[in-house]
Amino acid sequence: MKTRIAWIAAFALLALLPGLPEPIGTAFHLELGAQVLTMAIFALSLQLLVGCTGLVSLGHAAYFGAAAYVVAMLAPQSEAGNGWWLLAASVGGAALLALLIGLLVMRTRGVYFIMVTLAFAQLVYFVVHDTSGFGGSDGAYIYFRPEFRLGGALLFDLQKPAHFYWFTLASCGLTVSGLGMVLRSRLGHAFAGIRHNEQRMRAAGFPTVAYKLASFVIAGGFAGLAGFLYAVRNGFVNPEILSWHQSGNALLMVILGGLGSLAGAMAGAVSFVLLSEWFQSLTKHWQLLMGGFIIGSVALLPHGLVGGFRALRRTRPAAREIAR
Amino acid sequence: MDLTTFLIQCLNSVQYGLLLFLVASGLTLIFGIMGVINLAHGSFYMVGAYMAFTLASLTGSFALALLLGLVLAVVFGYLLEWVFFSFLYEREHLQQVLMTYGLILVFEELRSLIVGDDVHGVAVPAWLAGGVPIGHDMSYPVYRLFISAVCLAVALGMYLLLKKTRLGMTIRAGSVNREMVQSLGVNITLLYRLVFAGGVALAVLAGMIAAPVSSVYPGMGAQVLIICFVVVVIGGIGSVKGALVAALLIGFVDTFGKVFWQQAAGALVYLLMAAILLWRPEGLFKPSQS
Amino acid sequence: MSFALEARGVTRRFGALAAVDGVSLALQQQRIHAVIGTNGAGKSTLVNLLSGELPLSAGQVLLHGQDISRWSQPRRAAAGLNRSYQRNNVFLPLSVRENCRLAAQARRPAPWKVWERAERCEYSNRIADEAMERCGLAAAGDRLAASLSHGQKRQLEVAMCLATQPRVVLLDEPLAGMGAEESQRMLALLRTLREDHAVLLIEHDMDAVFAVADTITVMVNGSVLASSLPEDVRRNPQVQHAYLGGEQEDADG
Amino acid sequence: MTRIRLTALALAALTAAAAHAQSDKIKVGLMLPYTGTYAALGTAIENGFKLYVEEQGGKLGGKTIEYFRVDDESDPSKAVENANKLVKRDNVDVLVGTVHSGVAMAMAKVAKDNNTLLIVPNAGADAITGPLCSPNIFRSSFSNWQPAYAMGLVAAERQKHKTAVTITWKYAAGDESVKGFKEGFESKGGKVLKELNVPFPNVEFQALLTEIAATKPEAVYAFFAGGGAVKFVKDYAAAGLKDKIPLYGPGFLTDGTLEAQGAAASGMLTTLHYGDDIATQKNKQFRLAYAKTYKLQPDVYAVQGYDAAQLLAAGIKAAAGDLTKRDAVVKGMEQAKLDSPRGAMTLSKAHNPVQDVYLRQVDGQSNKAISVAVKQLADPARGCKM
Repeated sequence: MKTRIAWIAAFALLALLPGLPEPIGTAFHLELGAQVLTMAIFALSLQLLVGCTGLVSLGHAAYFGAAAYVVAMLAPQSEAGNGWWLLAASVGGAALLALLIGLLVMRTRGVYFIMVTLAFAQLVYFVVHDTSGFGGSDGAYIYFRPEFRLGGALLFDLQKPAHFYWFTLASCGLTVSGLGMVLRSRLGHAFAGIRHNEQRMRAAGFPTVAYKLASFVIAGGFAGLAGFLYAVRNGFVNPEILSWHQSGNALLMVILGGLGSLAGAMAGAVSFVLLSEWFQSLTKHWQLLMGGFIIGSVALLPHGLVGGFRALRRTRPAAREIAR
Repeated sequence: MDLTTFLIQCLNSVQYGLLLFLVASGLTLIFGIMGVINLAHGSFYMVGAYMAFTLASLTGSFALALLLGLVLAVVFGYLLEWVFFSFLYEREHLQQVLMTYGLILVFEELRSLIVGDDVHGVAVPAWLAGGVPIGHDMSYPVYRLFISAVCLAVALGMYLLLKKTRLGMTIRAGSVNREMVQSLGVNITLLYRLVFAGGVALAVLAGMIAAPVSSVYPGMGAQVLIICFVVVVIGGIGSVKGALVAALLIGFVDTFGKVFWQQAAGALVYLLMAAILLWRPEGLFKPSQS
Repeated sequence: MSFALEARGVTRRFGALAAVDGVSLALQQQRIHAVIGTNGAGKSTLVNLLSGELPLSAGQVLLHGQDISRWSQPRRAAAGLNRSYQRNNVFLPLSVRENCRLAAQARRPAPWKVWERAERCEYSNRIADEAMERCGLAAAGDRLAASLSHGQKRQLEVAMCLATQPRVVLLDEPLAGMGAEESQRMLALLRTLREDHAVLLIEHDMDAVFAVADTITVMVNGSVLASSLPEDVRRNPQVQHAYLGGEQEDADG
Repeated sequence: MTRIRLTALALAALTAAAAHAQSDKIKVGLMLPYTGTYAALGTAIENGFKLYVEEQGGKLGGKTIEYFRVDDESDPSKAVENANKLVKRDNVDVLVGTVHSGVAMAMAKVAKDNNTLLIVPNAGADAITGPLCSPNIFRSSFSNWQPAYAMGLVAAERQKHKTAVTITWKYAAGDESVKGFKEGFESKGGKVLKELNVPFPNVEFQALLTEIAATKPEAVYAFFAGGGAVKFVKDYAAAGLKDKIPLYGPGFLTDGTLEAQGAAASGMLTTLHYGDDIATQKNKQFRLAYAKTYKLQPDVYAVQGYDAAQLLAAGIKAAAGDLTKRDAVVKGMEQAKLDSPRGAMTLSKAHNPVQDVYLRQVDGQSNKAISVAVKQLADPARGCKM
């Protein structure tokens, strides 16, 4: 219960950002906030797969990018598209792609699974990169941000940075509560069982391939949500959002933050994005600082930022280590 | 496509396959045998290429640059393992992924600081500069044949070392059960450090040997990284023979793919990997058959 | 009268070696059928074949008369054929109760009910508590499986097997590495199992086997040497020879 | 946790926002690649731009120039966010960038959405001054079509080739360049036998070199840049094709890469809107000033950066230093007659340079301009409805 209050408090504070006075509440910081939250959703979706089910995917950007491209291809060029329909189509499209690829990759294990997910993500990358219909290597535009109407009234005016920030924050809240609910449910406990000892889960009677596929599709869907938000915010999609670098970044955020916990994924995403922004503003050779930070965190924090943080205040033994 | 062109394309495939094996050989050792997921392998390859450029221009002779470069590489690998990797073996694989990603960023930036961002070339040594005339008034660069020879030598050397010598047996045993080998009185930490240094040296050697052909430019490391993992994984992790067969297979698929199916040439290698891993989820060869 | 579990000519080859060669045996409800044999006789392989972990090279496995030779392990487990493991194979980072609860959940997975919290699942918690009670782990519910003693882990293995509400139980050396007092408690448990299960017991501890088994099968080099009542097996010359190694044969060998 | 980090970053940006107050400064946002494969090009463009501003005494139209830099890492997936740093955080008056076409496309979108003045100093994507043309977007470099079309004419007319094969990476810039060459070559009776493509960024060319040898065209047109250009030219020579089938290409095949290519590039003919030894007073003076200031030899990218500054200066002068009068600035830049190191240059209706395209030959370490392939060539700006 304690952690739920912490989550609600954190999100309430974040909701205040647009209201803050000028130097902080500027349009740029709202865009930056939306960018960080979008990456957080992407990292959270991968955490369900890597940290909670033990399936390390190096191709998660395929679903992020697929959703973004669905929005780019379906959004009308002359006027704002219907938000609900585009959101459903992009998240559904990403989940469907995850189902198709998931069905194929579940036969492999361990490092081979990592490489097969990479292979399929690269296939999707080259299909998008080499077909002119998708805008080729230069990418494609989304001319108008979609609108979310409820009975004619405009629910969200995504043109305004504050509204868009709140929309992204709500999506992130939905992701955290949704994934939290799944992890606390029977399905989530089955994922944890598979992560710790898949052999024993099969011996108990769980069709583990079906469960792993469910985790793959749910993670793909939430990655699609992040892809949708990216496309709508930037109004521009490019094959590079499907590249293995994007998948690698998501994996790094999850490892950096700490495997297994949603807070870890959030912390990993926030620190990865904000630190690279901050280091870039300091020096031209910012990658040296970023590399140093990453190496330092591996050496000093074996369980990631949040894992390490938890270790510091280890008051009582983590009786039940089920991902909170 | 007449017969001559077909034969030349086959030669191209074999040559590209052997080059791929050489570039991936360091990874076969560090990732395949030692089980360390080393994303910084591309950076070592880049270090090799830049080392060939700087040493060749300093010493004036390519051969001398190679020798000097190899010695430096072993020392470089030894120190790297000691500082960054010695405490990672017990850790989860993903911690190695994070560490080596950090190393990529550091090496990329150090290269930019030390050598700058320009594109450089390394001259082919005079005695290897000629070309052998083959069909269609084309000529095949002698240096590429030299590279293929080096690749075969490395492949044979690795195969014999790992399969036929006691040291090789100890290394393979160490990768399967590190504690057991330690309890048998083998100084496994030193052995691992040497094997890691050997892996780094192989990657640097590949960079130096390929430099005259590949030329030396920023970001060259990232381009070879993925294909090296594909080679090691398709071949079967831990199998040297597998890596060689996989490299040749990719050589043929890539070469003939570019000629016959340009539209999908980029995706062919990944189509191949996906197909193989779905057919044999553990790669072509088991380590025991290596 | 169809048997609870029946193996007909069950065979498994690894290349040329037939680890299990044409083994036929039957389990009846409310009966403990023990399988004994020296190391490498193929006992564990047999359990892996019956539980579905290893595919058959030849032969048939029937559960209550139904041919399950092609079924996957999860499908067999869901049909009530469950096993425990010789080497501890539990969820070490999870608590003892969660280990048992997860095993119990396998029979009523209801994965689509994501809004319900697993901890509040009445069915799985009740079954888990029962299983822990039977195996003497009731007090250790909140402890992490990793922190248990070796004996307690063996008890947890059996508890998780029971938690899946099986009808046929395959126990792979449940007494291995147990102290005398813990062994006695395990034997008492085995006797209670007989009331509502068919039990296949793989064991080395001869006293335990002869104390609880209704029928005994002796395996040597992957095939059945003898299979009958405990007293007949004890007096069977071939069994003694296989176990104790005949002196005469070595003398004139 | 996250809130603290966001406010910390905000304070760092505080100082930048305050500087906006004085109005006698013009804020120029440089979004260029400072890391990755195009790092050298990014630096050259910035040097060229700053050189012109230094030559005017650090002021354009009486206003001092304040620079804001962002490293775009040639990564299109972060391009919109990077551009917003300059447009929304630093509130720059003019955005200058970039090299990579994908990133430039994103910058064009941000510029159109925020009505910010954008000067593209390199990316040659035809779309930027084609379907995406708009009053506030200018280009000081070229469209992929221009050098390629010129080489098509040269190959057919001057070199009298009847057949040719084209080869490039499979990406937008490559496709556009090959299309431009084919248009020029076939308009003068030439015939492109085959269009060969290599997946980007693959650099293994042997298979297609063999294909070229088998097809036996009279000429080969190749479009590559950076490391790919170096390797292709060296592989082409190593395969013994250099003397049998002449290799042509846009200037990027040999610009800034001659030191690495060595003898493999000697004698090669390329077309580009710049040549190292253009015998104009402006070019000599530019090369001297550049070499003195940066201890480097300037290349076409430095010229394009230099001209981006000239173009901006023309706009500022026309609006008498007041950038809020956007129409005056735009008209000033549209009618600018630049005395560029590449020669006289004006802007087409779609804001793309109308310039002489030189035929150059590689002689030792420099591309000697031996003649003008096409005089004042304008990009057709297909699809631009401005």
